[in-house]
Amino acid sequence: METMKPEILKRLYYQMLRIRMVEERIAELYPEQEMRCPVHLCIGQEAVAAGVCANLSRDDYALSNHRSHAHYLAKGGNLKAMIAELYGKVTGCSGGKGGSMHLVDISVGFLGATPIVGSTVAIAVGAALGTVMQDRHQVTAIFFGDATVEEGAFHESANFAALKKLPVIFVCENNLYSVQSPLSVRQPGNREIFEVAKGHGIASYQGDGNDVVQVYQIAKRAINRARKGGGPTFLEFKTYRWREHCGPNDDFNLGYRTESEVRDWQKRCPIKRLKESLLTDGILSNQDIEAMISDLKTEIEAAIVFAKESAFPDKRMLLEHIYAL
Amino acid sequence: METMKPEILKRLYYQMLRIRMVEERIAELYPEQEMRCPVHLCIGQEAVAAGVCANLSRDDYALSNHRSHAHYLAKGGNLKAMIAELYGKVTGCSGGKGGSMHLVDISVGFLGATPIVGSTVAIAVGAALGTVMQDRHQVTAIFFGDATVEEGAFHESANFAALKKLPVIFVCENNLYSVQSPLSVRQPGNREIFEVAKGHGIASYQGDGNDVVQVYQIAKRAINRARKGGGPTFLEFKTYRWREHCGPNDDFNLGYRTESEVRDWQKRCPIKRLKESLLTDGILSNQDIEAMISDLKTEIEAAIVFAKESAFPDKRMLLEHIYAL
Amino acid sequence: MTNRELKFFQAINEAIDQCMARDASVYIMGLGVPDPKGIFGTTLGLQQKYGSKRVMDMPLSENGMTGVAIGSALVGMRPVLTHQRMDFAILSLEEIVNQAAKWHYMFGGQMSVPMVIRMIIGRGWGQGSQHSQSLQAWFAHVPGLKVVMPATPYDAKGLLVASIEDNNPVIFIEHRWLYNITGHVPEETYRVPLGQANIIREGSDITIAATSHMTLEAMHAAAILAKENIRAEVIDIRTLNPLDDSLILESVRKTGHLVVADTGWKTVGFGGEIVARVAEKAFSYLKSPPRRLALPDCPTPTTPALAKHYYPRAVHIVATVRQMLGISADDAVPDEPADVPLDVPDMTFTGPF
Amino acid sequence: MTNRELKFFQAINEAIDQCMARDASVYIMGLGVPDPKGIFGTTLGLQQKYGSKRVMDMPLSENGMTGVAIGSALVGMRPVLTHQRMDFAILSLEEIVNQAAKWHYMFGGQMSVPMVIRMIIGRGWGQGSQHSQSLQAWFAHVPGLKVVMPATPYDAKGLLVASIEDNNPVIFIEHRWLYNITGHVPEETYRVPLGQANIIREGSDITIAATSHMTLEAMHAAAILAKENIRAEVIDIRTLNPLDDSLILESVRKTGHLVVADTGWKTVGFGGEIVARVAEKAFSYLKSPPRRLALPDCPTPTTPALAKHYYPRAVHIVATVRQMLGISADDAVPDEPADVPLDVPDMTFTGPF
Ligand SMILES: Cc1ncc(C[n+]2csc(CCOP(=O)(O)OP(=O)(O)O)c2C)c(N)n1
Ligand SMILES: Cc1ncc(C[n+]2csc(CCOP(=O)(O)OP(=O)(O)O)c2C)c(N)n1
Ligand SMILES: [Mg+2]
Ligand SMILES: [Mg+2]
Repeated sequence: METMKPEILKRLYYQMLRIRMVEERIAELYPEQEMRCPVHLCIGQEAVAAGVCANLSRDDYALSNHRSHAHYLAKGGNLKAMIAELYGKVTGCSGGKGGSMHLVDISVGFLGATPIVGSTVAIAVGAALGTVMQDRHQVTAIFFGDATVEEGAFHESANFAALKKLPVIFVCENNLYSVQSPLSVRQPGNREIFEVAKGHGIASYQGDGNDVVQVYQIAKRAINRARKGGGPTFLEFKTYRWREHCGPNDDFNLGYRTESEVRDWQKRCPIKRLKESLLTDGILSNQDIEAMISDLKTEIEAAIVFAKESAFPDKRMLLEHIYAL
Repeated sequence: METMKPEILKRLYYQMLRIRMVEERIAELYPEQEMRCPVHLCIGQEAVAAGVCANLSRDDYALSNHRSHAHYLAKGGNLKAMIAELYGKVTGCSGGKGGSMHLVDISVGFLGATPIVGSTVAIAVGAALGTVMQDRHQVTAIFFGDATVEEGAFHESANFAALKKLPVIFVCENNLYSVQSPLSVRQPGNREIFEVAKGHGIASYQGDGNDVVQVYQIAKRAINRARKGGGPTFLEFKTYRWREHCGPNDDFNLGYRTESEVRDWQKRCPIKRLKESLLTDGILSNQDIEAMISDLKTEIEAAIVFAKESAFPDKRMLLEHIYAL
Repeated sequence: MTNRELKFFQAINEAIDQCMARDASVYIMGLGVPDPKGIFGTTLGLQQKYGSKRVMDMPLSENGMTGVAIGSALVGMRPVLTHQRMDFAILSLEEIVNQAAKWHYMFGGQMSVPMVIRMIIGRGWGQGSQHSQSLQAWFAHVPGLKVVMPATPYDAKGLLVASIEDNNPVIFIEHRWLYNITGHVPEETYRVPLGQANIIREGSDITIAATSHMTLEAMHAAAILAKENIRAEVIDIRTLNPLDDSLILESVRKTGHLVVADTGWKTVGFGGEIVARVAEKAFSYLKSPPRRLALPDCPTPTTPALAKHYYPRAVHIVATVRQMLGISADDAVPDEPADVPLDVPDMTFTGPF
Repeated sequence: MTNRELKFFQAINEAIDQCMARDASVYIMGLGVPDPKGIFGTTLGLQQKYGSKRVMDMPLSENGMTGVAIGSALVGMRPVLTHQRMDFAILSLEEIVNQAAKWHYMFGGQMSVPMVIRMIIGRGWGQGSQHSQSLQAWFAHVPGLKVVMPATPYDAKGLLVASIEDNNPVIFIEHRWLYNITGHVPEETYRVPLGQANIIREGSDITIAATSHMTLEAMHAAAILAKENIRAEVIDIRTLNPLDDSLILESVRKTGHLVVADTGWKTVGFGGEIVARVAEKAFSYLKSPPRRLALPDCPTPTTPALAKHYYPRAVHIVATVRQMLGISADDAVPDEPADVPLDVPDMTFTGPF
């Protein structure tokens, strides 16, 4: 493993912290019932988005699913437009027509996120095919969860990506659950998820999704390989969702997972973990971090004000955009 | 490998010969245009059906796809009812409503064949689930081709069969083509088909689909394992279709495969191969074989006469059987 | 016990519970079926009672699991497959339409596929374009499928029992905004036969035929119209396939006017079938052009600012009826005051699902 | 060159060829697209001309490959995805309906999905329940999709060029029994605009609106009726979604009678939409109840003995018209003499596909 440049470590930390703070603020505000759409928070899983996207350039592509806030932000998606979208405002990244489950920012190559599980995996593979057909040397990353490999669409996509050696990075965030259903009721216990992808003839690796440095380094190899025409790679990162599947709250009360399981994973918080090493290595000081936090607070509050003050789309927009001209 | 009982070898030979002779007779008669439905012949692939089904008991289940004549016959399906079905007669196994692509014989556990590729794989897994739920110790075999593993339905079925350790035998007849499309334009070259199934955590093996003894022995292990609750097995058998994808003729003229490729595979005819060893081992004599052939001729001609002489379904049957009572 | 009241979701739960108790071949599976939320409460307690073999979670494999359910039905089981949203079931149309709907026919009536596929539809709270579709028109178009849309707790139980006991694939469509509706539900097991519409309010001036949640909107509309001495007859279609149009035809022969209110899109939607049947079979009785109330031909917008203009409600039915009867010149409705949220079924609903 | 004649399949081939020559972003893929049979001849020669990158075979993965086509369209390509049977495309409805149809809308109009999905429908030669479905009603129900069904070689080329150049997902439905029809087709690239029906025979006594192959049956029927001095106006609907009903309404206002002939099932089929529109918008002009000719609500039987009673033909249209105009009491049709095969498009067809 090559040693990490301090600049990169700082950026990774900042990226994760920003995602975390945005998500926590959304969770605080959600009960106001002004964001009237389902939100799937990724608090606890920030390292995967941050570590992978740090290796993507602006004109590389990324797509995602229902849980896309982190991917959108890590890819460089506009924060104001995202918050406004959650508030259903015309200034939102989808003009209010999408909501949290339909984020997009074409200007930074975030091609879109939609919530039908598995469906965007095929679309991402198609985007990669399109770039190759046009001799554009872009890499496409697709983010999805552990349950996504249960969908036929994933396998059809994997087979085609392997067949055509497409520059796609399959990024699986294995957070052990699909809604409230554990892996044990959905997949056989005698094989790992990355082995399923390997069966398709795709280079496949597994990593600690709560160790952003490891994510960064594994992703870097895969992305460089794809860029050089080496074909697709499948990356499985074990991580954990702290909050309820959909919505702002904790959910131990539901009983499908124990509080201690959640607490154990929280001890392995990817942000805390990097913070400690950055402090010990003197790459960041507590003051640096305080400064980061207060800058981020300012940025986030500004985005919220922007969103709240923005107008709702006008009634006549209902019937606009059904067909492209 | 245990040594094979002569009785079993004879039965395997008889079974393959019977399938071959039925198919060749269909090919001869098809140009009369009285069988007015698509027919997918399996001439050259008989060993897989014969070798697998010889290990299934009457109350085990089998399902298949568009190319099901061999599977239906090897499982014990009624020949007269099959030929009558091809002729669209009311005496057909589906009353004429199905044709060659919709064979069924419940009395021998041939639960049905339908031509949407991949679809019956899931249905077979469901049949296996149903038997387990009812504590019935039956094994279900599902026959399909190499292209079928390209369908999402196959992977969803494999995952579920592995998850529930169901008594299913996935039998893949890899004849190298899907219609006129070679494997090379459909699947990556750096992995074998059985390895894809292995990725799902399913015990998977590969064998020579033109060696009926090998098929029999590999299938026997898998079926015994399934019967003992050991779960599913995936079997890939390499074999080859001699005739056109659909219809009675040769198809070198199309140019998607060379005549020499076909000839090479014909040299490896599974029936000729077993015949030679049976003759050298003195298990069968030429006279025995002649007798078999003439008995089969009689049986087949009787089935054809039965089919031709049977009545067509009456007009009012069109609107019958839309809903079950 | 004649005034025993249950909520719609409890009626569904009781129907499944009683069918599982009566028949060991009935089982239920679906994403989250045994989970703590129990599909809006409709499956709560079932796994505790019948075990994890008969009350199953499943992999995220809608298409494959539909095939699995079909296969199990072919060998003697009676699966109840549950989808939290109809949109997800689109992945399984091949198994539903090519296999389940045709298995009985294409094998000459030898086998049948007794299975129920529950699909949930809904509206509101920013579900957006992919989590809100109401595609009953597709299923009603397919011979071999039965399609049921209950609107009351009583029918929810009776139709679901009848569906589970039916020997054909039944698409059972539940509207989320009905789950908290309360109504009379007898405790004993009873059936509401498939293929029968129901007159839930008698009237002589106009016929309003409706599906699912639109039946409630129609009843609200009828109540408003009654104040103006317009007596609307409201027919709950209940079973869309096979469709029994006799009640609707009779009613139109009496009233001479028809409004159809459906939860789906308008064009090539289910409402069009009712209009076409009436135009074909009761043409001479019609005193005004029949009308359809349905979703505009447009995907579902997420923002409440647009969603509130997307869904037809009682006020729209009322305005349409007024226009048809010549009481008002057009069918315009006043925009709702902004402070009334139209994206929740009731004020207890605080999102996110 | 005004009398340049091509077969329908050649017109399709020429449209694809010319679009690929004009625009490097156009590519075509599908099972067997480059194979020696070239999808009934419609793709012959293309791979030789444009190479295997732009004329691709594909894995047997209808759903995934539809997503792939969508993704490629999002980054600048214009895919033409080809399915040898519409029945297979059922596997891809999720990508078509949830993604392709809505991508433009759900992201507020920022992106579009320019793609054509060719789906082949047909009849006859024992294709059976799973290889013969005509599900245009489903696609016409979905906002965001365009649905096209050409009936002549001229329209086949012009509508396909317009579809490939359109910036929306277009479901382009080809009937196998049309492939050998010959007609005038100009060599230069031309477009037939989407969203416009076409009067292909003028008449004043009755309006026959038809889709795809039923347009030919309607023309045969009109010719037979003409001998009885019944002047039928035949309208080829051509584009089912978005549906332009103006020509049909105009025609019915003139004739007062409507027959709709569609290749799909009757109930909740496309014909019902036409009937409903006319009932809503031209009610007062109708002199008789509108009628639908469509497939009975029944899966497709394989045996020719039943298939010959399954498909409506010109004789059925004629009988229906006669009854509507009061010329005969019922719409009964004589059974065809057994020696006329009704399961082949023409005598050159000898099976199996
Ligand atoms: C095809 C489909 N089926 C069901 C759902 C409902 N659903 C929404 S999110 C989700 C969980 C997906 O789990 P996973 O892929 O592990 O992602 P995670 O939510 O854990 O990030 C499910 C089942 C859906 N959105 N799409
Ligand atoms: C879902 C689906 N797509 C396409 C087809 C058309 N089709 C019929 S048979 C066949 C070839 C399947 O190849 P394989 O699975 O290898 O079986 P084989 O014909 O070689 O025995 C195809 C593509 C189909 N029947 N079903
Ligand atoms: Mg997960
Ligand atoms: Mg093959």
